[in-house]
Amino acid sequence: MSVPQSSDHPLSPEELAEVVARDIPAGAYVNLGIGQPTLVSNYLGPEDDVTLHTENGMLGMGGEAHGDEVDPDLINAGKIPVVETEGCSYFHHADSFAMMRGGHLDCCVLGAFQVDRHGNLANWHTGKPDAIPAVGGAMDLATGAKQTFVMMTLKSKNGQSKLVERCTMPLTGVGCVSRVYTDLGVFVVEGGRIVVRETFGVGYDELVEQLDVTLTPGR
Amino acid sequence: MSVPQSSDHPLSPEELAEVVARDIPAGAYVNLGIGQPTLVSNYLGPEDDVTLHTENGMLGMGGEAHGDEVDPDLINAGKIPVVETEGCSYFHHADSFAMMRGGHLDCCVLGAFQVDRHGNLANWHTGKPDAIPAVGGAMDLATGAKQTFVMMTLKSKNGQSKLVERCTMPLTGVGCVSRVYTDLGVFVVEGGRIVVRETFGVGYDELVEQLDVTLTPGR
Amino acid sequence: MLTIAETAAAAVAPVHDGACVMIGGFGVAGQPVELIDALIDNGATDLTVVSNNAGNGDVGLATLIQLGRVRKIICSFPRQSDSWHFDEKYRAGQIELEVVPQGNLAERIRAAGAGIGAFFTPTGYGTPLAEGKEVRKLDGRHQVLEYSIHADFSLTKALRADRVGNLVYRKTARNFGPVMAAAATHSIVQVDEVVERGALDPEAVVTPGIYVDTVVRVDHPRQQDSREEGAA
Amino acid sequence: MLTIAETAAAAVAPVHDGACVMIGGFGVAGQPVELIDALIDNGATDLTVVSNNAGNGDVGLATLIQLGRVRKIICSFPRQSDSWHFDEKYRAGQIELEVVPQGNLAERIRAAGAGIGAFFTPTGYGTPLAEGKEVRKLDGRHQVLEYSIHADFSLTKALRADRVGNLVYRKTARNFGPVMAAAATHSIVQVDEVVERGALDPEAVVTPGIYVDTVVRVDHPRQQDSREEGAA
Repeated sequence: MSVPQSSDHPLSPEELAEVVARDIPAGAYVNLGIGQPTLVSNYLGPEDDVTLHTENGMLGMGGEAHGDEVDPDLINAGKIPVVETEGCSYFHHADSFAMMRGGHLDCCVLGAFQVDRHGNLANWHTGKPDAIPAVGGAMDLATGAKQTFVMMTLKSKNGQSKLVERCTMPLTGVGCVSRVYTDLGVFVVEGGRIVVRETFGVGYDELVEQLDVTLTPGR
Repeated sequence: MSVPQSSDHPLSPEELAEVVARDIPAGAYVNLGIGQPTLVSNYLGPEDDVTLHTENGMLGMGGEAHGDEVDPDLINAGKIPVVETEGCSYFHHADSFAMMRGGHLDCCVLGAFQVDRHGNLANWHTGKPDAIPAVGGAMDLATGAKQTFVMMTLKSKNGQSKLVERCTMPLTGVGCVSRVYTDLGVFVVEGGRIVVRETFGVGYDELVEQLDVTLTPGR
Repeated sequence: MLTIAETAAAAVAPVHDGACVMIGGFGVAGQPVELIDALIDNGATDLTVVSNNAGNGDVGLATLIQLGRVRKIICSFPRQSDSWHFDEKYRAGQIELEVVPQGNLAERIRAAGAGIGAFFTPTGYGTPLAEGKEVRKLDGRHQVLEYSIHADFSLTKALRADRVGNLVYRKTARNFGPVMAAAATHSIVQVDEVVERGALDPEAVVTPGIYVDTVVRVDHPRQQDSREEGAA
Repeated sequence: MLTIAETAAAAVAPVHDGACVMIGGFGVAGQPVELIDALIDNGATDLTVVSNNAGNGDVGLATLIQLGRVRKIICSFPRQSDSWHFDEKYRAGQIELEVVPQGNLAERIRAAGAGIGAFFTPTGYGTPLAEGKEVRKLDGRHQVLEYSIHADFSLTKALRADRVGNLVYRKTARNFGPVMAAAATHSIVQVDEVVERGALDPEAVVTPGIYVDTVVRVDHPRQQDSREEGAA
């Protein structure tokens, strides 16, 4: 029951993206959220045979477009120009979200403000009274995919743990998160517990001390 | 308030089909039910610019296919081989019924067992206890189109009026019929009344005597 | 991930006793004849079948029913001039029947694939087919609550698949194929042809490969003439 | 019946005060820039707008909002780095906002076109956006009742129309176009090109002409770069 420390330093976003990419099964259909999760695509090779979905109406999305490839009619959910892959297809917004909401995506990777030990996710709204709410596709993604992975820094800018006993910010989805990938470790959320799979640049005991949330050592 | 007798004889199905066709506005999208209503298409010319819908997934359906034109992948709702028209399109069953159910068809023409003065329609089930129920698309058609026309013989084989005070057979749709075209006259159903627009081969007074349902003379 | 099966028998091998199986086709168009034949040979029994009709003549679904392998059928138009096997089982109380208006059937199947548990729609209101169902007045009309229909397997037919399972259909043979493939946990599709990745126009793909689990090529598919009449 | 309008101004002329108007596009892709500009010139006010965003910069929908012509907006992602006109009106209490998860938005629009009054779906359950809404447990999951969204008009963009109004789109510019055209009483579509009847492949038509009321050809459509960031 000792938790391996897999790295002598906290992982960079790129290194973490590689860890996430390794955990995506070959042949999977995946949606990568805007921001950090997008990096995961850099570590998916043709041999992984992973198909990317973008909720604005495409399956088989390729990488970011450059130079002459840029086509304003071909963008991802972050409104970044992308390219096609062979075997891609287009569909309208309702069909695209039906694909997500109907449970057909194997996995989505999202950023987060908070995740709690019940797998609840908060990633759309800080809850500040003057904030203008804007949700986009976050709730559909969190609820629709077979598995929802979160990818984030473990602590907020002011040093607070984003893994919490119970989310205090407005929820995006209930009980939807199964794994949390952070710069300091990988966490499996199951049965109301946060199980630490591995740590990066910090030992398990030290991590337990730093965080104000109950952790369980994993295999 | 005298009702015109437009013909000296009861209309044949073909003659009646022509009357129905004349009442379909130019440019309309129309679904013609299986059986007698199909005849209406013979009296719609290119100048009418009427587009036919078939619920098994096609808009812009053409006439019956003959000889080499017959293609088992191109059939109408009655499973009769048909041909394409220029500008036709194909779609799947849910999209096809969404088109009908969403109120996009201007008109559908259906056969009937009974129609009552509230516009209720019975055309799918005789109500006999040993009959095996089979509804097909009848309920979707009756309820979905902007206007539902009925085309039938006015009397059943044993001489009973199929226009009734209240349907005794199981309903297909509630308050959905707006006009009834029969061999003996054309009826407009509105506000709980059956208004006689014209008669064929019988005078208005005679018709009133023959039928056990309250009629109102129309303009 | 897509499996390209060598034979129809291999394609339907996972279908097990007690499964709910959707079968595509409207009349002869889009009917996956070879997959149904393989299902007859497969032996799975106690099936729930979701299909527009309840079989015709002495072939395909009619045979499956004749053999007593279908516990329940959910369809819009079971009764036809040559649906004698279904008629016999039904009158003998040996098959359960749920008759569904065709548009409700298509939409309930679509709902299952789209993450919709139930929906309100006007079709059927005030008729025997809505008896006992929840009704609500929405947009000024009475609407009936209808539930999604999931399946364990779907057997459908398409014209062409590419190597990632994208499908295109042919004319009115498209019918129930796309919604059934999406509503089934395991979708099995027979196609006339398998083409290379990239050979289908991305703008014209009808069923994206994500909905397809097994594809099998059937070289010279038969069209089983069902000689139906007056049927919708 | 299809009208082919000579100008964008003529195409949007029927839009009246108090109308509910859907506006297609996701980012720059599929945004009907010239129709929105024509709507600005048209003068209609007290509008309800249904759109994925609430406008960017000082152009298009943002201008319409700045001019005080929008009473209410129904969208998934109003707040962006350059949505200052919306932000200002919203903070001043001069515009009503209904935030809808993007998938619910698309499905509610689809429902309106498909004759579905309301549907149950898991998205949003347990979140502030489902507060006060009816919840039911279906298929083992909590699902929220969501209502269809109809519109009086839709302004969308497609690549090509034929003379009967059949439409094809281009890549991810398809987005909300097909469902909005079907959900509006009067759909208005700008296209790059109008082709003859029969020039579009019937298997590849995305929006059948029955959903299209007015088409206008815009020769060199602009793409209004909205410089959005971190927005879904």
